[in-house]
Amino acid sequence: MSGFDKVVTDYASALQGLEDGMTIIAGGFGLCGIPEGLISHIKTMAVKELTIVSNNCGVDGFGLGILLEDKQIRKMVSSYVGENALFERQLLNGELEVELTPQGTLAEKMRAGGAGIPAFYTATGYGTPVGEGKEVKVFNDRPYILEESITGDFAIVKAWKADRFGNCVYRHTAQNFNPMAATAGKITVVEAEEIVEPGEIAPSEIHTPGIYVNRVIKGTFEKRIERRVVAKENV
Amino acid sequence: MSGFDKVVTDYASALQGLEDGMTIIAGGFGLCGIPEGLISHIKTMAVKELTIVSNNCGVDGFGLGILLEDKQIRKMVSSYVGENALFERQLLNGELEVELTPQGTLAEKMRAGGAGIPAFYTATGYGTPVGEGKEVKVFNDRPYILEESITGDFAIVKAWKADRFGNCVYRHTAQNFNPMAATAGKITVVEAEEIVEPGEIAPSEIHTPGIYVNRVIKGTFEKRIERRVVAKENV
Amino acid sequence: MALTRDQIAMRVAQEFKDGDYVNLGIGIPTLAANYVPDDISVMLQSENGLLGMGRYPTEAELDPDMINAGKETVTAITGASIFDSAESFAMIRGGHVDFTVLGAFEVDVNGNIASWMIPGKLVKGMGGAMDLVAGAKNIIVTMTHTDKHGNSKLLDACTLPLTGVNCITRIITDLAVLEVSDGAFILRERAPGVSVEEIKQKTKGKLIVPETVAEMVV
Amino acid sequence: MALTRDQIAMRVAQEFKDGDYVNLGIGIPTLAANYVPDDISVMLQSENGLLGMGRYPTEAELDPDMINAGKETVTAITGASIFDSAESFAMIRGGHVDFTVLGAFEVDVNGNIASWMIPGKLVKGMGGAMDLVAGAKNIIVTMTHTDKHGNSKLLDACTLPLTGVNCITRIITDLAVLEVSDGAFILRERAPGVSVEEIKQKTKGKLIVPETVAEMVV
Repeated sequence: MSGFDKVVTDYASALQGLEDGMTIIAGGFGLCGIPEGLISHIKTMAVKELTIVSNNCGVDGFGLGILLEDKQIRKMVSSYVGENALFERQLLNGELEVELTPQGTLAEKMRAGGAGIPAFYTATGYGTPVGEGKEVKVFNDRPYILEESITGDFAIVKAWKADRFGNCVYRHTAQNFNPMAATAGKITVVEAEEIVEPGEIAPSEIHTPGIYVNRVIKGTFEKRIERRVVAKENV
Repeated sequence: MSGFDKVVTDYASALQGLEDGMTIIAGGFGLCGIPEGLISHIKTMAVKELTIVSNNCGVDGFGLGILLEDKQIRKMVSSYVGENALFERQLLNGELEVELTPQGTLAEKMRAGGAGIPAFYTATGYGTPVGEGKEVKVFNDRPYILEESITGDFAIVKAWKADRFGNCVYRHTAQNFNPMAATAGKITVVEAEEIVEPGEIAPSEIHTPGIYVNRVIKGTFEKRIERRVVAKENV
Repeated sequence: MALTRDQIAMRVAQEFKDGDYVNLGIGIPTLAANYVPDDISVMLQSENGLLGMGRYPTEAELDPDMINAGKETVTAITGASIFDSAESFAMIRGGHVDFTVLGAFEVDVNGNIASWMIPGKLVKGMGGAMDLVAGAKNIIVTMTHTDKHGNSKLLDACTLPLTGVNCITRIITDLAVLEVSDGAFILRERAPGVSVEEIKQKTKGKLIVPETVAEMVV
Repeated sequence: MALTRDQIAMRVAQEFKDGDYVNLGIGIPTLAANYVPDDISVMLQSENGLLGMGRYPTEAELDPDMINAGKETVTAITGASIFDSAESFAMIRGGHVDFTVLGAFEVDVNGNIASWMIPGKLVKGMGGAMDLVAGAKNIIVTMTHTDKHGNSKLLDACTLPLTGVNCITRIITDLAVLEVSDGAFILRERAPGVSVEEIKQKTKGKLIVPETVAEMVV
């Protein structure tokens, strides 16, 4: 099955073809479940004018936040941003554009993009600034707005385990946006904590089937915690 | 967590509230992964004028086919039917109505119904009898048709293992339509091969989270094979 | 006297029924988890993809892959399920979550809510709030009755950009429990020691005061 | 001489590249799996929810929970994945399957296909065929060039209800390999011993015959 062996051993190969002006869909929620090594390599590549579709934009000095340092991001499509000072500054300067999208709509836009559904109706955002300029249609007496799907030139995904065929599982809540991101890239690159042989992940326990994945690379992860909260009392 | 214990011990409780004229969404593909005991009890209940949303309608004497014997089904929403003589006869007599729906559109309609998405665009069926009378919209130079979601008064689902909270896993390709069906019923009833305690299914391996499930019953399954094909040579 | 944050949370927790699936927003709503009556259980949904959210972890349990929607480290209860964000919002948007509790800047008599954006101030985003108010079967807004300048947050029409329309039916403030119905706030309960008169004064939107207004038990 | 069913399948298998994900319809398409060249691998998708479909089971392996889209008992290869029908058709509709091979009653010069319904006969349904022709990147139609009455199945316009429009680009029949492009069939290969003249005669839709037409190698 050599044609299905998707493992690459260096980040340059993992991100080959990524160019200025491209759209990248990134998995992760806050700093949880983010493809740390791929993000670092995008910084090294110094590609510019990127559109990044990701629920958040990291923090100062970590996660997607590091791509702000050399102004590599032109536009963010996110539900919640500005956890870092650099982001705010670039936004206020007009160096950075943000398209705020409700979190569930963002997840569904990625899924729809991967699933060949160009648009769907949702009640989320109707009557709010999010709904402005969007088509409205009433179903069962309730108004809904039409939301279009999202696809990317690249998708960058963080998995717990990936096999050589690209089958992935995610660990705990590091799953978040990763499975949808994986489906929505023209080229989908998975950075995994561990690479295993096909068959080691049971077929029905696979979260992302390998058909969505083009390249797999083993990463090492710092896994920085954004809000470390520990139980006050002994439990 | 007594409020989350969804296990019932008799089929009458499992299907309490099911009445004439209701819509039932049923999991299963052919005879694979069908809630055998729930279907049998629907026959016993003698409810009539049912609309059944299911990819297929069983065979003569097994699966949903048994609900044809006393003409309990008024309408089927399916992608492929007529594997049994009784079905054909009732269809030709006009005793039974069929709404043929492409298989992927059917799966997506159930998922959308459960996910609060009243309608979505798909290229499937455009320019065919399936697209007739449906709204058409062009995205990226390609025409798509608008398909509305489906929900049911009841959903009947076959799981491999279900825990008391209603968390389910499915076995092999008996998964098929069951996870979507589970999300789309006002009342979702799961018939499982085995009932386990909460925690026995790992959180990230759960296919259907218990929030979608109202009642769980332990069933016994014949698992009839529709097309038994065995390898000709020794392998 | 006006309720404390914990007292508001206590009153919120009285709304829950045994077996409810509940999504709690950041702040006062999160505190409600501490006051669920002993004889009932609710299961907490965290919109980043966790159903059955548990307490905060001990040092030993701390796991960067286990966080809640507020990005705090957290644990899962026995019987929890973990899933992706599309599935999480399918639950929310599809109306499978029984209760959503969240804060707000303003609520009006038509059940509109503004909670995410103050023009002129930096906007960080709506996160999952718009999905939650569009999807939950029951939404409870918790907030102080007035802002820090003493202006009512209960209005005839919200002035800030909306989070959702016609979706709020119940409000629990530091002064009162109110229902939103037919273009008015209906005063259902008052905080211990708070007069109907004070609530009238501090409610700018149309207020209906029934003959009897119970005192909250907190 | 016209190709046999197995020879058509052999020719189909020559289209595959190493690493292709392929969905094979019932009949001749399924046979193509037997003729995949030794030096390449393809992975079979079965639309009931299996990626990495294997051979038929032995008696010992027989499992009612393990079937293919034709409802036949089947096995999975090492490294297979199993998922629900929505995910399966997300793959198909989303264009992640590289090749779909399926049969047809008629194909026309605009790439329209009719394969599921003959008016007046009992209609059993389209199953996944409409999704497959709307979604796959490459679709190959396999069929006999003419029906049992000798009528061409390659037409200027399909007469039967359609399965999909403007979606077919390649047809492999018992007589020829044809491309569908710009409102015509382009003859690319002829079966061994079959003359261009015979193909012309048996093709009702507009046919373009290039100067050289290779003979198929099967």
